[in-house]
Amino acid sequence: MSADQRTAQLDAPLSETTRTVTLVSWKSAGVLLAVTALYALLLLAVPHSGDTRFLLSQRGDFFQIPVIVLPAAPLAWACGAVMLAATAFVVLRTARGSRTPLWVVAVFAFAGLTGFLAWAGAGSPRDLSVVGLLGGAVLWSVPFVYGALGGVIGERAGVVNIAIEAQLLGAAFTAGIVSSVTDSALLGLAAAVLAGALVSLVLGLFAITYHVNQVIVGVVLNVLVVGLTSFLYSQVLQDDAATLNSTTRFSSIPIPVLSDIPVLGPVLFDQPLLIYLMFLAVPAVWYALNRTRWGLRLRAVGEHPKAADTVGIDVVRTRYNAVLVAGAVAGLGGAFYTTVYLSQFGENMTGGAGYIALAAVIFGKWDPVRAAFAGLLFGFASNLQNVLSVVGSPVPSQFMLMVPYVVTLLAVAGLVGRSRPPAASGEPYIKG
Amino acid sequence: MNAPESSSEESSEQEAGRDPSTLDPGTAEELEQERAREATGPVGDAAPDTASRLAKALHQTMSSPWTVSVGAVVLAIVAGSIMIAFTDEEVKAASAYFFARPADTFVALGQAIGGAYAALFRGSVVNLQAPDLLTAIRPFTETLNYATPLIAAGLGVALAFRAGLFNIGGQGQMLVAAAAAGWVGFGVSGVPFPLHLLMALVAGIAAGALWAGLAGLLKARTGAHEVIVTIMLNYVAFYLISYLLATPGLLQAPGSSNPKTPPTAETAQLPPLIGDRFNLHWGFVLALLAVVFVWWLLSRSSAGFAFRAVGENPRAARVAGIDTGRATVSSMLVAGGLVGLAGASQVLGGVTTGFSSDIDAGIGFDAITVALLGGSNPWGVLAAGILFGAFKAGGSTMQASQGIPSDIVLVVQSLIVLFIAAPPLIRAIFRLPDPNRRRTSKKKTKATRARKEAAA
Amino acid sequence: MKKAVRLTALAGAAALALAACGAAPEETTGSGEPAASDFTPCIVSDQGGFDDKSFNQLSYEGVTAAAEELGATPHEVESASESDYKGNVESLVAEGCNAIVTVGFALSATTIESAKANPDIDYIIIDDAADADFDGTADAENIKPILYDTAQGAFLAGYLAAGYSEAGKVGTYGGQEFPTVTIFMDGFKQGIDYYNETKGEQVELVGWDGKKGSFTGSFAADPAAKTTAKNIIDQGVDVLFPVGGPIYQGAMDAIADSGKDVAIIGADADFFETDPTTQNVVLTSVLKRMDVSAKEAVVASGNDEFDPTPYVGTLENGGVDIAPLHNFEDKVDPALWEETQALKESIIAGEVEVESYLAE
Amino acid sequence: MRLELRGITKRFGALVANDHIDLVVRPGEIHSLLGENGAGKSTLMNVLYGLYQADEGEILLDDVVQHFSGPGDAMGAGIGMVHQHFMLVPVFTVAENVMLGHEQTRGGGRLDLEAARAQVREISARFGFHVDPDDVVENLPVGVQQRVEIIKALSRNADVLVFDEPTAVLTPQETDELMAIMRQLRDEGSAIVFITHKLREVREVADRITVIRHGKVVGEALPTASDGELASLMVGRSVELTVQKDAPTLRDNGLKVTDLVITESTGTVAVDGVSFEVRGGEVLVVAGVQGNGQTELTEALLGLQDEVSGSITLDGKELIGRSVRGILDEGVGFVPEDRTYDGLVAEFTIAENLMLDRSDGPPFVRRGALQRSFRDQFAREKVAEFDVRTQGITTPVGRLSGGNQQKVVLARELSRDLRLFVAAQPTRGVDVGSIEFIHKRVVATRDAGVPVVVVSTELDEAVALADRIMVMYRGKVVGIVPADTPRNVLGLMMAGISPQDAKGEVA
Repeated sequence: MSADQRTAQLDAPLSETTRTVTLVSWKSAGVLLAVTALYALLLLAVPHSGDTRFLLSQRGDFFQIPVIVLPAAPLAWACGAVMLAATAFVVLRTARGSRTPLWVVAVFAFAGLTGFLAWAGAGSPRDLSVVGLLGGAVLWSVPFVYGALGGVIGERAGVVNIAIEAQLLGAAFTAGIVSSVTDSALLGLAAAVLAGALVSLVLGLFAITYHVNQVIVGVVLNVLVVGLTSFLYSQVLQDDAATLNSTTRFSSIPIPVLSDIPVLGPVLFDQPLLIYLMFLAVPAVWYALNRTRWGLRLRAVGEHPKAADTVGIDVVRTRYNAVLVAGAVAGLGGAFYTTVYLSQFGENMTGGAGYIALAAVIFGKWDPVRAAFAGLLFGFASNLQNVLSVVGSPVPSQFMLMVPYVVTLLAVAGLVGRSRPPAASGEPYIKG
Repeated sequence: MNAPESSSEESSEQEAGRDPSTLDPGTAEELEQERAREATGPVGDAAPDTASRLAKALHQTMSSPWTVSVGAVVLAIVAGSIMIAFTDEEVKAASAYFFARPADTFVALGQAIGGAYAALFRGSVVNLQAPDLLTAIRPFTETLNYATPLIAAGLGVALAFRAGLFNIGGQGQMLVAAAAAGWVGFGVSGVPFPLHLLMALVAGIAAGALWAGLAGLLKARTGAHEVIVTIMLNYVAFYLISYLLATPGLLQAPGSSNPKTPPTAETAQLPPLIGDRFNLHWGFVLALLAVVFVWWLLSRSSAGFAFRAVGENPRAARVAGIDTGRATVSSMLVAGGLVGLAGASQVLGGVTTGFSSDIDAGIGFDAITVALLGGSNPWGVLAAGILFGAFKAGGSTMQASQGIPSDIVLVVQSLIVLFIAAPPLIRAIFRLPDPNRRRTSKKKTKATRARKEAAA
Repeated sequence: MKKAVRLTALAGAAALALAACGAAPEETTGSGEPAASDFTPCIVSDQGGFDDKSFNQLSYEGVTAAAEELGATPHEVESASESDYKGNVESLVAEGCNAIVTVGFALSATTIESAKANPDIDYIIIDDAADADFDGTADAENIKPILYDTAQGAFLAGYLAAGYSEAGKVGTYGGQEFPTVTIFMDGFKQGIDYYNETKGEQVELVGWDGKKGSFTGSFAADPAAKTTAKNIIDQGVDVLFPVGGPIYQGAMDAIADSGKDVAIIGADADFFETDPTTQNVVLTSVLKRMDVSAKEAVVASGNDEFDPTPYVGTLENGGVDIAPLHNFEDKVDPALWEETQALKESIIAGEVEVESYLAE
Repeated sequence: MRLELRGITKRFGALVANDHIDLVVRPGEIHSLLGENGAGKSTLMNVLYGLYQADEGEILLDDVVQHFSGPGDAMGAGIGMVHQHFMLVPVFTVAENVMLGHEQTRGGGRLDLEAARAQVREISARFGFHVDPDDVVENLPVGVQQRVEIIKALSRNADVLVFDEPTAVLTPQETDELMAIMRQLRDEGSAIVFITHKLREVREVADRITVIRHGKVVGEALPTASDGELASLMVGRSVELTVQKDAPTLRDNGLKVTDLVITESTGTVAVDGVSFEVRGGEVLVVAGVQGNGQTELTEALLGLQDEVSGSITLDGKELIGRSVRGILDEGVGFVPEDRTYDGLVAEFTIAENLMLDRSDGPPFVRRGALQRSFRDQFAREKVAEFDVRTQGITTPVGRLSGGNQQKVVLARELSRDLRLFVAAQPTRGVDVGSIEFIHKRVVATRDAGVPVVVVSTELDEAVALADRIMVMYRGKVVGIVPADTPRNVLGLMMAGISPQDAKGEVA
């Protein structure tokens, strides 16, 4: 009996495969419905009349677009209608047993946002600068995106990186000093990378070598770095702020032609090096994780470390490697504070950005591209408050500031659906 | 991401003196070990001769978690000393000519570090320079005063740990608790003393419980990870309180536009415990009662049994008919209530003159370190809370008399926790013996996985 | 990796060793001046800390200067949160302080309590009336409140800014919405309104409408400070008045990034003097001379001349003022500057009224 | 390549897992390593594979002493291993799993997946594996996953192949398949180590047999040796595999399952339209290869599954939709498949574990407080009754051996008034002595008139315990047959062939 014949026999029962059905959850429909209801309630309870002035170009742009003035109330209600339609669509689909496609959520979010902006800016004499809104969102998202990339890399290798906050802050501090002393933003950036990696090294030492619970190490590291940087700030930087704490920053490099595109040009193509680097880093991390040997081994170690060990992959070394790279990437995000955005370091200046980055990791389902978009979303939400306060928003600023956190709560509670973290994430690997 | 099983398990290790061998029936080599274990007799058997018994006792002492805790504190204080030396002007000056006259540097070092720790002692235990006895013991009452919210909040975190949950939400829970207790404390009038106080306490505890319970509910219902949820709820609470404080008619003191509440009514204040001269108030007694309550809950009650079962092995708990979702929610409710007690004690005893949005004073996060240092055991939390209270009380004196920045205390505290979380590191540094010479943590990995699956 | 760690440690040690090769100083036997005074001035900050580039820092400088003049050694404590206030003030009492400066409204209650318990100690509170019972006086006799009607200075700055602005739009924003912050913004707005009234112009103010406005949420040079500034600049202003410690640094960065010609107005200290990097941007500064008044009060206490009468800084007594134009002298129409100076006299004379919660 | 182990000794603390083991495996030979669970076979192979370092002794390949500091070294030297628990990354494709650890890359560090696919296809074709390189491993049946493991080893040009308990998860037919593959590999010149405790397989495929017990080599044998000889070598005494029991006395009440469908959260239908009935006083053994829905079925009986439709009635009462607590209160006793995960809290004491399922009311709890003296007295009684070998009732249960742990679970579950007893794999990983004890208790429960459902993957156990045998395949019931059904028929049924066809095929 040849091998082929034997398998042919075996194939008969095997072909009768296990049945599967699609399970759908009503969670996303419920969340959309709730948001729509809240939105309608807002419009009814606090009606706003007048026009909203959308400004689509900046002074000095190549293409000047006149300010678009739209009547707020009709626009807001129209957006509400779109939201309702999207919700109805999702409800129908769920009833039919199919999952909610992402684009519906995107349409829903866009409509909701536009409507909200129209409502918030109604009657204000100020222009609502769309470029400022989006450009600011990109800037604000820089630490979130880099931090989230660092989080994704660490967690895909099985190490939960709660220390993103510590990496950002440590890197911001180091980049600040180095770029101040050397007058070179580039050297500052390099120092930030090292600082992020250094924090990671401590994380690795405790989490990988000593098998300490990774969440605890992360939380404690965050406190430790706040303490250390504040200590050094008050003891060292303050004494000679002119030399030690006045950083050299990257300046914007407009990309010819592209930066002249209306709206998107100034938002995407008139930015400092670090932001262009971010545009590259997101696909690069994706590529590295999914298409290279480094990424394959890293993911193997995060999913099934023992299997990796049995094919000769050094789990501990791979994890250290991943965590160091994660810290370095997060370090780039930290450099944003002192080499791009501001020209001095301030105590605890990251203000919890690391935790938002962590939320972006989960929101993005441990995928670098999704996580980066989640970071962008949070950047947008953070910036929205600032823009609206100048325009004169009717919503108290504290509630606007709450938005990213509430969005994250909704997200982890089911808006994005159940997601599966890397199987060995958070587990120390003990040989044998 | 996973709940911090290490703490809870370590504490139970310490309670049970367990030999953490593995017990996966699936892999053959473990059966091999078991077999040998049965052959060689139980691990607990003491050898008959005195010498080895002594050696064993010594080994047990040296490898006990307490030794590791002490080692961690010592190490962290050494690190603090380095930072103090770094800060001190005299040391800086003397070290510039270290090789010319090294003695100067050492004298300066001794003075700086000695002075700092003397100030720490003077500010936290007893002031020997004081004119009278009452003033002399005042620092220790200050320590207890600072320890009060730390103990209560530490218990909240510890209880959650034991139920397998990592409650990072102390900040938010304290804030909403303080807001609720404060609102009752100054907003309600005409209610006589003990009743008003009771109402305010209940309001605070309930608010903390609900805020934490929300995290528990989300975890139980949707599987949302409590670490993320509690962190997010911290921010939500902070901005919510900020809004309430900035809005006239809500929490803001009437006639003022500062984001600050009116003072707590006399009838709602926790009375001084040992006289008006001291800040120590009855909140400390409440914290002690909370310690006893948590001890009873965890080791004597059926609810605590369920919490611990869910914390150690949620799958087994579920199979045994324990409603893990309910245990998650109710353990978070109790944990939040304890943290709420901390928040209430802040505004009813600690800061009765009106408060603002930083009334949590970082205690929500310090509570994590207190719980870890205390091994998630109520009595350990009491001791750790008093230690950290001493750090706070003494830190102020260190600053006032020696000009030592308070950031050092923050660093020392976090180092303590880092070191405590890594017993092997401490053992390596102090060359202590290892109580678990065999492979230890595989079981943990398994338990973690089980927990993850149960959560999913 | 271990090797690398060792190398780093080695390099660090070598650097230390090199630095430690200096020559030892001669033994000095009592030639140094001993503490000339047994007077101990002390200061406790609010959560901002002594490096807040604002009232904590200026008050601290005042105390240090006073201590120097008195030959005393000051003690200072920074507060990390409000639950520290009580303990910190008590630590200072235990350290034997004779005068304690407390900074900010947040410390008001603690100061009153401590002052009542320690009648022998002189208390000086900055930016608060220490008047919890609203009877118009400080609640203890040994507290000296120091307050500033900065609306007067800001009024002048508003007038100047309105006249200076070519865009016809000026902006302001604050750190947090505290009365000590909004009093600047109120005065600034009144100054602009006064300018519009007298000149028949329509200069707009972005960021404060008398009730609501833009705030960064903290008194730190954090990203929010810059974003807020940037958003206001995006509205087309060419003068910006950031109120609240180091948040102006965000404005500086935002101006640099915008590439536009935007001037800033300093608050508290004369930025031209305290931060040389601002010299080409700072139009003027609204001065709030906390260093001077804190120093004077402490020195008075040290010389047993403590006077608990509240001090309210105004244009009249010089506690509040507007800084010189420095580099902007060429850019500002001399006539405008003269008008501003004349306006100052009118305010002192009571001919022009500036409204604020401190105005009589 | 000739493999030789000389005097291999491996200790874990005080215990010696391998005690001076010598072993020679020649090319073109299948050398079977026979031993009971826990005899030290896996430790030895982990030493060989570089996962553990031996304390004494040496490994030689073609008479050259080897030093393996990790699996990478062992693989490099030409040793391949097919692990008992597959060492495959579930979310990776077959090609990714095969290339992992020795990836080829193209320009820019890009993985050369095409080369890996080609290699998978090539090996797959050579042995008739029918494995698609782009399938994601977690979606593959276990039999195919095992072939991926073999491809992994072969893709590294292994000359020495170790199969560690490879048949545990296979149907008898798949086992035959594997045997054929092993022979083919042997004929191509590989040296094969076949680790097992199943006598029949050894005699079928091995060229030589080495028996180890308690970490020592206790003898060598040829495939011609009888089952009895091998068994007594392996266990050290003669073993009685049959269970003494009388004919069942059936009662009217019992468990009735009708058209049960269980869907997992992934959407997989684990149990698909299962109906059966168990009456008081009989044992129904659910047989089948692991992973065919038995686990989910037992979990559904206890209310542990969320997506369940159909009906489960116990003495006429519907159980679906009730909480675990409610079902326990109906008198269901449950021994979970994996006692470490589901049955015990390792950190808790024996006494605490014995009250784990009754922590909410009398007699263990009154007014919210634990009744500790009652608990301790109860625990002492049960420890004595179930012969749990322990220092005392305050010993954490994690310190007990597998057999004693299982006795604790049994003691707990059998100490309530039961109306249904469900035991999943009750003797897995349990020593021989405890197996006998557990079997006796199961039969005693049946004789007390309780309906008993036992899940077993061991045909021997199924036949020994059962009054009737229900075979499951892919979530469906293949058939319910009497316990005296011929083993080869049962084997075919486990591969999904209906009883009629199976009988026909056997005949």
